Amino acid sequence: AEKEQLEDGTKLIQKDQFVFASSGEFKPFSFVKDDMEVTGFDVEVGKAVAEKLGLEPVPKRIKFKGIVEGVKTGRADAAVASHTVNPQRSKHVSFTTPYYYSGPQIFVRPDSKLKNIEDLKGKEIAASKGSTYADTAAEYSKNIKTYDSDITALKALSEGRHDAVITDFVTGKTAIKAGFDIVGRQLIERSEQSIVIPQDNPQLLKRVNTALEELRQDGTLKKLSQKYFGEDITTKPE
Amino acid sequence: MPSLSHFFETFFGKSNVFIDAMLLTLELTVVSIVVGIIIGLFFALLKVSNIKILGYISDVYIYLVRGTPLIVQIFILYFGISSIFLLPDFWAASLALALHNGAYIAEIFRGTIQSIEKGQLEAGRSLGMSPALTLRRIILPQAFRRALPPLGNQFIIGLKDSSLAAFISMDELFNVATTLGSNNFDEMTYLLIVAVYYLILVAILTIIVNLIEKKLSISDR
Amino acid sequence: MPSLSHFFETFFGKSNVFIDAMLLTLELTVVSIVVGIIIGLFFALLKVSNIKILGYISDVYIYLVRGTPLIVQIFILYFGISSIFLLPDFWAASLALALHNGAYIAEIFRGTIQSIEKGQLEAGRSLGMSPALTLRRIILPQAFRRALPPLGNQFIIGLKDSSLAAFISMDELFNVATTLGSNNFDEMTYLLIVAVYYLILVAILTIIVNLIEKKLSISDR
Amino acid sequence: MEKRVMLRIRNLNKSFGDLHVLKDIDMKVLESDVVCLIGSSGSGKSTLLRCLNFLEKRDSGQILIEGEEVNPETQNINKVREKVGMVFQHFHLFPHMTVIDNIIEAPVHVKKVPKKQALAEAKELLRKVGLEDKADVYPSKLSGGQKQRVAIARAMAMKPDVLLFDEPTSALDPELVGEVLSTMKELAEDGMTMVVVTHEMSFAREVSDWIVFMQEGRVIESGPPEEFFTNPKETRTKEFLQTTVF
Amino acid sequence: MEKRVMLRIRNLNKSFGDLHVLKDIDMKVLESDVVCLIGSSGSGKSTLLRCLNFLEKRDSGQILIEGEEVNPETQNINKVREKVGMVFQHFHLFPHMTVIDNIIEAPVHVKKVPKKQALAEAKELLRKVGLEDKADVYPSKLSGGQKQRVAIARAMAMKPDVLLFDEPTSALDPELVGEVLSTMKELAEDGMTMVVVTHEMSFAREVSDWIVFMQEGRVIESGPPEEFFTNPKETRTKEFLQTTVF
Ligand SMILES: Nc1ncnc2c1ncn2[C@@H]1O[C@H](COP(=O)(O)OP(=O)(O)OP(=O)(O)O)[C@@H](O)[C@H]1O
Ligand SMILES: Nc1ncnc2c1ncn2[C@@H]1O[C@H](COP(=O)(O)OP(=O)(O)OP(=O)(O)O)[C@@H](O)[C@H]1O
Ligand SMILES: [Mg+2]
Ligand SMILES: [Mg+2]
Repeated sequence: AEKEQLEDGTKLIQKDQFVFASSGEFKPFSFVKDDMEVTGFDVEVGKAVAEKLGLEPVPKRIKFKGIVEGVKTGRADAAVASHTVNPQRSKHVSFTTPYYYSGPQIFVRPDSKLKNIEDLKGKEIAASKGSTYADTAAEYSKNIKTYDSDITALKALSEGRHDAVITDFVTGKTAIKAGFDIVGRQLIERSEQSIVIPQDNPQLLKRVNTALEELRQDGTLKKLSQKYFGEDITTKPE
Repeated sequence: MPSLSHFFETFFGKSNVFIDAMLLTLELTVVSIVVGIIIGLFFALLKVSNIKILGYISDVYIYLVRGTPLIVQIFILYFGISSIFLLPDFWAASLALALHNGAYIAEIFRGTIQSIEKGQLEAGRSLGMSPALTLRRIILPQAFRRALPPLGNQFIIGLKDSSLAAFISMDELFNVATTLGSNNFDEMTYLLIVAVYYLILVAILTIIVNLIEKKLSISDR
Repeated sequence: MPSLSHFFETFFGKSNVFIDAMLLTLELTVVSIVVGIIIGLFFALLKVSNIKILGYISDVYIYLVRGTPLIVQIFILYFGISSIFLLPDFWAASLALALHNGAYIAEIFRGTIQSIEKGQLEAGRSLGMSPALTLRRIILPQAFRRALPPLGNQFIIGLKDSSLAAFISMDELFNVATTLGSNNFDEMTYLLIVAVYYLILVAILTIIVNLIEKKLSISDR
Repeated sequence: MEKRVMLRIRNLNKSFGDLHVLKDIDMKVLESDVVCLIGSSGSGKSTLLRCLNFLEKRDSGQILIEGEEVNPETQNINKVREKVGMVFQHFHLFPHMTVIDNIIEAPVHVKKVPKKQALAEAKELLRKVGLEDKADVYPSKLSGGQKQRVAIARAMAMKPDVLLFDEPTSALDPELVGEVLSTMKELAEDGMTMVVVTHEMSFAREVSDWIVFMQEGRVIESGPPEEFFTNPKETRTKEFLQTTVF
Repeated sequence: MEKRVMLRIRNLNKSFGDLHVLKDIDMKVLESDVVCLIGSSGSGKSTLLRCLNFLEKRDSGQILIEGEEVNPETQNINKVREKVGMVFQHFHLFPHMTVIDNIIEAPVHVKKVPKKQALAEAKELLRKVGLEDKADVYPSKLSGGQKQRVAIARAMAMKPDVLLFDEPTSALDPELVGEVLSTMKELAEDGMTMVVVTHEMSFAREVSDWIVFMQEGRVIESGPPEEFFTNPKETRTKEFLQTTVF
């Protein structure tokens, strides 16, 4: 599909807009308000990037499974959707510098004896489809179930299905706050989350990286992190 | 299961969101059926054209659509269409659904066109009308009439199928239910609400289809 | 669009994963159709029972299923079933699909049971057979035979519909495609591969259904 | 020796909605008699037969079989039906079963006759109706006359006290009528009690012991065949016999 | 004055697969003549008529209209068809159009006659066939005889040089045959050239100028009706006339 090309070689769907995708089903990173308007940490980061680029921010919801294909085929200029960087994915898309650092955590029902990764062996683990958490889980058990969203996976867990869910620690925390009957156990590893840009758009990648750097410098990222998580997850943990 | 009072509270409290979503559901359905009728007519004409190769093309299209799940088609078509030309979301989604409906509608038209007795064609031809003119003025108007009830049923099927457009970023009824539902950690309530919307829409459409059927069978007497 | 060589590399390279997924797709389909036949038979019998209230119950069930999209039903049933009793995932998914198939199968059986001429019932009754015995020995065996071709078609539809079990954690073909695909950021290749699997399965099943139809029409002579 | 009364009907009435189809029917059938029911189309012959077999519910009146009143509301209707067999105009053989399975179906599943014995009896019945070579054939392979003879054997297999026939030959090609009528004659000679609705006047005249003539839901006249055919009392009977081809 | 030759057929052959249906047909039709084609069922009458209107493709032979050879491969077949009208056994009116719309359909859309003029002419034709009051009625509301008269008006609306009829009355109830035949007689009197396949021998005798008798795909005999009916030359013709009820 033909996009509009700016003078510096940046390609955009609309020349004065930055269309960025998120799922809207990944609280608090992206979720909808009651009027279906999407918001959340990812979305606000996307909006901040758009402002630095001098473009109108146009957030767009695509179900998680379709986001990357949507970016690749030109349904969005970028995905600001908590995508974890990994080398295999890098073959198909470009990643910006990380805009936050996170990690998968084990969640179980309160009565579970399961504590850490050693206990996962042979257990039934659920994760959201297409996330790297499903891969993480696969390292510890062969019995993996996947759902369309993390929330659905956690919901199934709290209703008595599966032995554990591996998902982002922030997501789990939010679900517990919402009354899900689950508890968090071991934090497994650290991961980097980045904005996804199609490979044929190097100029946009460069400009978004610059924008992110500016947002790091002027404290915007940190401020957003505090607002949503009460802590700063945007700087690399040691 | 949610309590009844909670259900009704949400049902009426969020009704503006649901009504918007319902309108989008209807728009998707209408557009995808109308475009599907054009596509279906085209492939039905290929099939009845007496030119074998065109008939095969039609067969292949119908086999591809009938041989794969709609959800697979939607993903492939939506992204496939995008990589060829950049349609706005609504039109890309509608076109994906229309390509699906088109195969079923092609079968409907093929059937009703072939159900028109040969004498009608011969009568037109014997009056000096060209094949194209006979098709347009004599065969198709009759085939269309007979296709109305099955097209009505396809509309109902298309309405339900449009729920899968949720996966390609259309905020129709099902998408609203899962999105709002998962954000409020309350999917069941929202799913039950949209189920009620679908039930009402399908009931109304079923009544309309039955009326059309009745009217046609009376005027055929 | 992926290159052809990349497509075939993935197709054959990952074939063990796809074949496992295909087997799960087939298992889901077979179980949901078999259970659907039991459910469908039950509601068809309610409908032809001459007891009005039972007929209404059957009507309501069929209306609820035919009036809502399968994806909505799957979400509601899967979580609804879970909140009542905890079936293993596979059985919960199969039951959700079976409740959907059951409504369509009920309509098939209702039709074929009512197509058995009244004289068969009267002949059985006049020989001193009870209504239940006549149903079991005389009516149902004939109704079943006539139901075979439409049941075959429902099997094909059920096969395609089983793709929606992807959303309730079944690793069938479509789920594998989107999971592996989005993991590798390469959905299109994987979607096209499973489309090929579905096309082959549907083609084989279509041939089988046609054979059954032919055989029945010969032995009816 | 006086013959026993096998079937007794008293004051039978039956309506379909507003249509009064059977009006105060009184009738009796003696043991091993052949009673022919005749009358023009719509006079209620089939309905009467179906009431005797309880395929239709009567509105009022009594039906007594071997002196005992039969009441489908209080008695096991299936037990009663075992005593009264029925042969239909359109045979209604079970198409999914072979000829022999058609015949043993009810004995085995209703009367619980051991299968071996049922098979032996069925073969004997098939021999009687001249179809022993068709035992393992499906009904679709039989001619109409053969089908009707199997239907008769099927009804006989339950050893009924009375056999009812509703126009058993009127769905047959003319050249096949004879074989069914001669099977019925043999049954009559063996002493079977039969009630036959028929338009075959020569059969009625030759085989029956008693004729019942119905019109518009009433029994107009009844009597032994010689008297009925040669010297009918009622003008309506005369009219009917005049318009009927023998 | 010698009459012009309107239609000339030379050496026409036609097969359906292995079945040789028309064999070396030679025939001519003079201007304003009525030619009746008769012969037993399957002799090829309909096929001949359909070849004349190019609804079937001939295998070999020539068809000349007003002296000019017509070849559907090289000429615009639709132009040719405007000269040759056809009336079918089963009418084939267009059910989705009113009577008057049926009639003006071809003039307006093929000949591009202005709609106003076409309507006026159609009304005149309806008056001729006695159906002026049915102009705005749909065909489903007409009797068979009325339908066929509308079909004749529809064919006439294209002002053809020749009108072909394929058993125009054999799908009609007997009491409706007369009205169609009398409409055809009037056409003949007006000087219309007509080729009529018919089993109505009295019509053939009374109205036609020339009879053609076919058997097994060949023209066996032809001649003026008086001669043909009273003094046929061929034995096969005699046999056919003997078995035919007049
Ligand atoms: N199930 C029914 N519902 C309503 N009316 C019925 C029903 N069965 C029979 N009738 C009517 O009852 C009347 C008697 O019918 P019946 O079949 O007993 O006549 P019949 O003497 O057997 O005639 P035929 O010689 O034509 O078989 C007829 O008017 C018929 O239309
Ligand atoms: N489309 C066709 N395909 C194959 N055979 C055909 C076709 N049309 C006609 N025939 C055969 O050609 C022969 C001549 O048929 P045709 O209809 O011309 O006879 P006909 O003289 O009009 O008879 P009828 O008086 O019954 O109308 C018949 O044997 C017929 O079966
Ligand atoms: Mg009767
Ligand atoms: Mg003919």
